[in-house]
Amino acid sequence: MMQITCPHCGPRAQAEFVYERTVDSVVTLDAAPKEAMETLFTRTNARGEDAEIWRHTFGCRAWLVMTRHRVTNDITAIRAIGPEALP
Amino acid sequence: MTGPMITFTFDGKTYQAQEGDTLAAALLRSGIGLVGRSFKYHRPRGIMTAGVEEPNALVTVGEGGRTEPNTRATDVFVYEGLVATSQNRWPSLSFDIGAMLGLAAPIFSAGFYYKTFFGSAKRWMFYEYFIRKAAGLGNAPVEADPDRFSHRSAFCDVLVVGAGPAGLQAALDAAESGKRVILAEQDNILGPSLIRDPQDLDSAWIETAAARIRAKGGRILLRTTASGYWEHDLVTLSQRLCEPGQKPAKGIAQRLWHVRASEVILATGSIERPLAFAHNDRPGVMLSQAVRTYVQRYGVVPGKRVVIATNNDDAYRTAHALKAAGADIVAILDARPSPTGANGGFPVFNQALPVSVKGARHCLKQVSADVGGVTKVWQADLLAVSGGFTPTVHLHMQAGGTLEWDDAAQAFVPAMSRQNVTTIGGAVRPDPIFPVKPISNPKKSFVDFQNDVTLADVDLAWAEGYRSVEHLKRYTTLGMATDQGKLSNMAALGRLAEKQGVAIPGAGLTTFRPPYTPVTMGLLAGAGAKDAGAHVRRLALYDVHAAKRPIWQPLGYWFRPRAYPVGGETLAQTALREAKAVRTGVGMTDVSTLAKFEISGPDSAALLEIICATSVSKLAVGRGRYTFMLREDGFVFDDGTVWRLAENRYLLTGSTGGADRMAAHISYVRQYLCPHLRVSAVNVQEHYAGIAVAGPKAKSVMAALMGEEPPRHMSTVPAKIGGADVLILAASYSGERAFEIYADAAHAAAVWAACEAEVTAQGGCLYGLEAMEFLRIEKGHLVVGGEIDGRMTPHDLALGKMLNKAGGYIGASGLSRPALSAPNRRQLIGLEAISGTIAEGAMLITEHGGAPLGHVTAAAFRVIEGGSIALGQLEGGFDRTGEELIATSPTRGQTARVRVVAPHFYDAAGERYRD
Amino acid sequence: MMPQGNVIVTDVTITLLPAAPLYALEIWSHAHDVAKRFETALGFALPVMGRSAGSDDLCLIRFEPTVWLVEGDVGALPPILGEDGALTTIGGGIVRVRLSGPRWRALLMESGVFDAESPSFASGCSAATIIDHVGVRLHVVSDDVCDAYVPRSLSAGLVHFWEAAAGSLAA
Amino acid sequence: ADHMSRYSALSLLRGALNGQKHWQPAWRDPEPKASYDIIIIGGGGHGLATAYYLAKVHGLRNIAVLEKGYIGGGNTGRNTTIVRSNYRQKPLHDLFEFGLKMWEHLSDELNYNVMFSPRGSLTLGHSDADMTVLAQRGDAMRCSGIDAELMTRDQVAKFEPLLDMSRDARFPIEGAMIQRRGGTARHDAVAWGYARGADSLGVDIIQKCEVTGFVRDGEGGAVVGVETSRGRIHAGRIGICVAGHSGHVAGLAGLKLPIESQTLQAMVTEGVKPMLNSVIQTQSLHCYISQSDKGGIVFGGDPDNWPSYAQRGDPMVMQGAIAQGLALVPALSRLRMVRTWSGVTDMSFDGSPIIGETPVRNLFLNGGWCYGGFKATPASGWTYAHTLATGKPHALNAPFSLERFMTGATIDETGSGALPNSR
Ligand SMILES: Cc1cc2nc3c(=O)[nH]c(=O)nc-3n(C[C@H](O)[C@H](O)[C@H](O)COP(=O)(O)OP(=O)(O)OC[C@H]3O[C@@H](n4cnc5c(N)ncnc54)[C@H](O)[C@@H]3O)c2cc1C
Ligand SMILES: NC(=O)c1ccc[n+]([C@@H]2O[C@H](COP(=O)([O-])OP(=O)(O)OC[C@H]3O[C@@H](n4cnc5c(N)ncnc54)[C@H](O)[C@@H]3O)[C@@H](O)[C@H]2O)c1
Ligand SMILES: Cc1cc2nc3c(=O)[nH]c(=O)nc-3n(C[C@H](O)[C@H](O)[C@H](O)COP(=O)(O)O)c2cc1C
Ligand SMILES: [Zn+2]
Repeated sequence: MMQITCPHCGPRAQAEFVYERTVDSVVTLDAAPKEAMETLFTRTNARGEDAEIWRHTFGCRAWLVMTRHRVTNDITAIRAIGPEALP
Repeated sequence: MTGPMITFTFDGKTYQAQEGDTLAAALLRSGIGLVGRSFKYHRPRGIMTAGVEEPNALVTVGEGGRTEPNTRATDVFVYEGLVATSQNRWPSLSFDIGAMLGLAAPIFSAGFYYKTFFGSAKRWMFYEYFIRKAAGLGNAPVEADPDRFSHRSAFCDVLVVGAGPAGLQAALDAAESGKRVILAEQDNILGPSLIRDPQDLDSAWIETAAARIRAKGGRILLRTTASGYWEHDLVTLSQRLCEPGQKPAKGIAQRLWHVRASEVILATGSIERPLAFAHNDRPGVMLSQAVRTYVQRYGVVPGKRVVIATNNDDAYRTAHALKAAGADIVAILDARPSPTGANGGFPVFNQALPVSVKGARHCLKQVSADVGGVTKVWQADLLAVSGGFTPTVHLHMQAGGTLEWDDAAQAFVPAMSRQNVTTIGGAVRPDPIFPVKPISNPKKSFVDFQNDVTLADVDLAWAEGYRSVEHLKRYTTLGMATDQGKLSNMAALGRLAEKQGVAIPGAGLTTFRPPYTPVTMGLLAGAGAKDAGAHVRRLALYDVHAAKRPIWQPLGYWFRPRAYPVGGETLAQTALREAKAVRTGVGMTDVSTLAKFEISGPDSAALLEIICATSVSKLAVGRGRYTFMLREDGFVFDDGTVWRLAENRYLLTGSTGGADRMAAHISYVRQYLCPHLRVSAVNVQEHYAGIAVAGPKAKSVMAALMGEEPPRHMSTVPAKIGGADVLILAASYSGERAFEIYADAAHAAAVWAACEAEVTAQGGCLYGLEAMEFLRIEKGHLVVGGEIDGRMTPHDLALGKMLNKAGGYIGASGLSRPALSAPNRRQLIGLEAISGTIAEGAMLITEHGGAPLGHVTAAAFRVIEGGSIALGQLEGGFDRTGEELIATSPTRGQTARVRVVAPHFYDAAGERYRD
Repeated sequence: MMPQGNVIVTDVTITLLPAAPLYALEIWSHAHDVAKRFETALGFALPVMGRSAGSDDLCLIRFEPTVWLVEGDVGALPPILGEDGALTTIGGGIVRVRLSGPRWRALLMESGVFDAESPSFASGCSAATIIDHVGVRLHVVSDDVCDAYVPRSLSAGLVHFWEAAAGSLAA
Repeated sequence: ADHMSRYSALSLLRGALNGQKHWQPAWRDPEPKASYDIIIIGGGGHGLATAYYLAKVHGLRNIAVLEKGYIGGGNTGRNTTIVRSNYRQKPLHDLFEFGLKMWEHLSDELNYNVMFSPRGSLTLGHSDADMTVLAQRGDAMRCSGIDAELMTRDQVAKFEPLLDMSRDARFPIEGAMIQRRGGTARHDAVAWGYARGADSLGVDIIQKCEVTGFVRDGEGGAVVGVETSRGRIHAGRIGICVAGHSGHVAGLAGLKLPIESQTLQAMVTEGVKPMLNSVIQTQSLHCYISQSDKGGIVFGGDPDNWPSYAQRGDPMVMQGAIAQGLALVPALSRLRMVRTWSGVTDMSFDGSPIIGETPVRNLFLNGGWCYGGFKATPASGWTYAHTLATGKPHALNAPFSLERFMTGATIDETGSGALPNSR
């Protein structure tokens, strides 16, 4: 169980978070059909660092993007996503 | 050390132990040498160690649901009434038929089972039956566990594992510098090694140190083993609150700590190694430090005539301790070439290695050694061995660390750490030793005692090509027993390296994995063992329903009333009665669990048109509409209704089972994909309790409740019922004129009561999910998990016409893939039985033995006329109306001849919704 | 039988608070302007993440970046929000459970993953977390009292768990 | 290469008499050649079986299996060994049933006892709804000639007496579906048996040989070889067969796959005398339990639901699976977990495998087995060998093409859609 530093809540146990998908697999609303399906159905699936989308589902419910190494679990960057919020 | 005496039993006989004894100490005190039988050859085994590394002395402790098989006698402290039983023997420990297997040992070499027992699978199962009976060790309990287990989290600045001198000092230093400290020690006392070797440090120091740690707010946990090192410095500690088999004082037998530490200090010391020689597994061969522990800590002297075999200085301390306790040291076999000055007046032989021992089942009699090429023999009842020290690096390695080779100690010590962990004390500075190579008969020289792996097995694996250390492990089962190779791995590695012609580090290591010592499954399960970790989700109106004793139906984690039987009715009878009431009069049911989202803000419609595949924006205030949602891959994943409550406020409903999935989906779309939208999407599933009132009389019930004309079909109004504010949605799932009443769940009981009174007054009744199924199937309404099974497109479900022409909804791209509009897809159809009763889930075939063209998604009976009907999915189904098929369920022996019809059996035109 | 004169120390007392109207206040645009309007109108600032603010009449607890949980009289809020946010009633879905007594922090560590024992989790602090598989929101009312906001459907299960755990905290 | 001595009871006796002196290495340890007709990347069960059938069925001899570590050290060596063919979707049950039939004779075929033990694959139902789903699955199987039976509560209670049959259990047991021909096998033996068989037919099994790149015939052209930690090796056709590392290895050829690698854990208890008769699975929960021949209770659950190549599991996920298992079999409570480990699984985006061509000429893919490919080992090897030898899919693996994701012809057993942790 990792410890993830939520940009809103600070360091929290991974049990509070849910993984969504990688940043490179976000199908934007304006994507053309073929591009959309390629995005949805293929993954770099890096054996190293990748940018992932997680949600602090059982905490502040906000979404975040974190760069994590899939072997060491080192989290090198983490940022908030979503509507602008007050501090 | 003298405490009060307590009694325990071993194999039915009563013995005395001194308070503070481990079971092993108590058995030795009582002169018991034979404690168990080995896994494969059933060889007699005694007590070899005084710690968690014990491979041999495994017994079953406790009775009934508290029975703990395979308990190390060295790792259970005797309590009054402890019941211990030996294992893996029949009929008795001293006369064990299974020991005959030992005679056939030459056949049962490593991996023998891969090379024989050929023939059919059934034939293997015949042999396997006997193999399985012979394998295993203790017997598992058959009762449920009467005790509870707790999971507790803790956070600290410094976690120190091991309360030896190194760990105690580190914990003290950290506590005194103002840090939050946790100190965990697997033993039941602090500084056990200091009790074993009192000359090292004043034992009063232990108490002072502990008191100072506690005074600074530090937490000291005894009988607590750090068993797993996980990601980001999370360490799990298993704490025993009572001994194996013992009844806990407060109902909790053990506690599992999840400790997140900023820094972890491992002061886990080292484990002494045995030596390899013939019959080195016999009772009476013990580790040197263990012998010393029994003498110094427990006041038990495990032998009177003792030979000591060593390759280092530490064993001389054992000689002194034994001598002081009155034992006779007949020889010290020191592998080193010449005296080291530790001699202490004992009969020391240099260049001396034990070659074999002899003894009876329960004791040792004779030790033979090679002394500089000459064989010498001693009569002795105890052989204490020390082959050096293996640092306890398990946790360091679990944390992703690396090791380096310490040549002087012939041991691996911690090198790099991947996490925030350091190892200190004996685990980084093991005593130097003199490396020795075994010279004994490899077939009788054990490396893995519990799994009966000998040097010869290592040699055989090598010869057969199982040469990587991992293949060696798996082919011979070395290191796979309950001790996980704590004693065996180094000996085997040495042998393997020799074969490979490399130094030990070149041979590689197997992976260290949690747990450090075995952990009780009930402890890992925690409170979840009772409810599978899944609390029941209880309806807001639970009490109201429970009072009526309905038949409950699980749905996800919810339980909902399935039917309300009266007077001994069966489920089927009840459901039919309830459904008829709805068709002919009025019924009411609880629909609280439906997914519900309140969406407000100027961009509400924009958000909804992304989530829903139907058009929403033209919905007038006060009106509602059926809708469905697609996954990104274009398949339908949920359906429901959408209502415009106010200019900028909507309510979206969906299925119960899909509620959590939908909540995540909406959040993703709103927060991630569309952060710019001016909208608030709030999950109000649990805020609103919902009551559906349905039937031809529903309107008059509602009129009575509201005191005004109820809204027309697919309209919504706020109202007051039973004194509470409610929202009324005129929607129907049953096919009758119907209303859903939503009320604040905290006040819903009053609303329910008012509704029930009126429904009853108008001759209606409650109905449950089973009746609801009948009604909706007959009407041809869909259900998520049935017709909507995650593999159907809107077209397959005949919903294509409702798709938002403007596009822009999620799933449009996926839906455009060719296979989603291929001919002959499975499509929604209705079925009516020509003969027989249609089974839900049955396969649809054209002839017996034919391949299924589809299946029955839901089956029911026509509510009023009777007759078996169903909904289904059928290849090219839209074009098959009128065809006759067979609905077959071979698993239930149920077959019906059916006709394909349109998927609505009741009021296809929707006349009944009109006022 | 307890000998005379002994004090029975209950580690934690678990009380269900009466149902109360609760609201989700969400701001979707011009958050800083709304915050200013809010402070001007009500005399205190919208609380930051992890904190609560207000009085017995109107208390806002912040668990989410854009959403505040509001307890009390919300009459003043709609004009402050204007077109920049909305209030949604959610109270029916939440059961408020009061944990009081010296060991409420220890109780929250049972099958929990959040550091409720941290001294910085003090009066006026809030946090959402998961306890025994249930999403729970916590609000520290005082040194001796913490309120938990629990999903209604799971409240019976969680309270049952807490009652059992409270009895053996010291084990 | 006939260095292989046959295994039999007699050969064991001979070993007992001659001090185990006559045994030969089960496989050679050859140096890689400069070039092979076919190279298989990955020495797991699937790769080794593929090589075996290429040699045995298609008569090819110039084949190498390249394994970065030790053979069988991937998911083959760390799985819960459940073998069954009880899938609902036809392409799946046809493929797995083909494999199951091969399991029934595999020990003889390989002259290596893989200990396939058809003790029954039991799937518990916890509600009438579960029982209907199970019946539907069983009916689909039966219509394809595959065995499946429903069991009543009483039958289940008799069959597995330690299950908690109480009515007030959190997940009461209402019945079960059983596939009696399902069971378990000895994981390592499968890799070793295929390796020994392939080696004896001349296949080079090259361990400690990691593929680090592809040699292309021009930019974006066909693959003509691989770069490895032991040098460049040329090949006519190349088959990727690396399970959890599919994404990584395909990435070396510039491909992105509909696969995400996740950790799946397993654990085993200390050995006890026989207590469980079958392989216990459940329709509503996420754990599966069986007892190994050594007596350990082998436990598995759902994957850790996020990408990982770490081969280390999450304790909370493991505890969750154990809680479920104990809710079903309370008598497991006082056993002790002796080891927990994990594998890197290749989670595909419809939950079904991929066996076939890739967009790169001469490069083939076998992957996406998620947590269920062990049971397919013989069938996977057979069909992949066919595909590699002929350049075309076998009828059984034709539906499992890589294009299916773009065309929409996905094979979605659970109907949960496009992401491994789909909503
Ligand atoms: C915990 C767990 C439980 C499971 N339980 C079951 C079950 O009960 N039943 C079931 O049917 N399935 C189960 N599975 C799935 C099953 O184990 C796999 O699907 C199957 O074993 C895969 O076999 P394979 O040969 O394709 O892969 P593997 O055995 O993983 O072999 C792939 C090999 O490729 C090697 N490799 C990787 N990269 C390279 C490279 N660049 N160069 C050279 N070699 C490389 C790896 O080292 C590895 O040895 C389980 C999996 C796990 C992890
Ligand atoms: N001859 C000797 O080896 C010897 C004897 C006594 C003391 N010493 C000196 O003392 C030092 C050794 O002291 P130390 O403190 O490093 O070792 P130690 O052996 O005194 O203490 C290690 C402690 O860690 C505990 N432990 C191990 N793994 C654990 C786990 N996973 N969870 C909980 N507890 C665990 C053990 O029960 C033990 O009490 C050395 O520096 C040595 O010079 C040496
Ligand atoms: C079916 C099965 C049963 C196992 N039984 C045991 C066992 O009894 N004892 C043991 O130590 N390991 C056992 N293991 C686990 C292995 O020791 C090892 O952890 C696993 O193969 C993964 O390899 P790794 O830990 O080296 O990464 C078993 C593994 C499997 C797949
Ligand atoms: Zn957060």
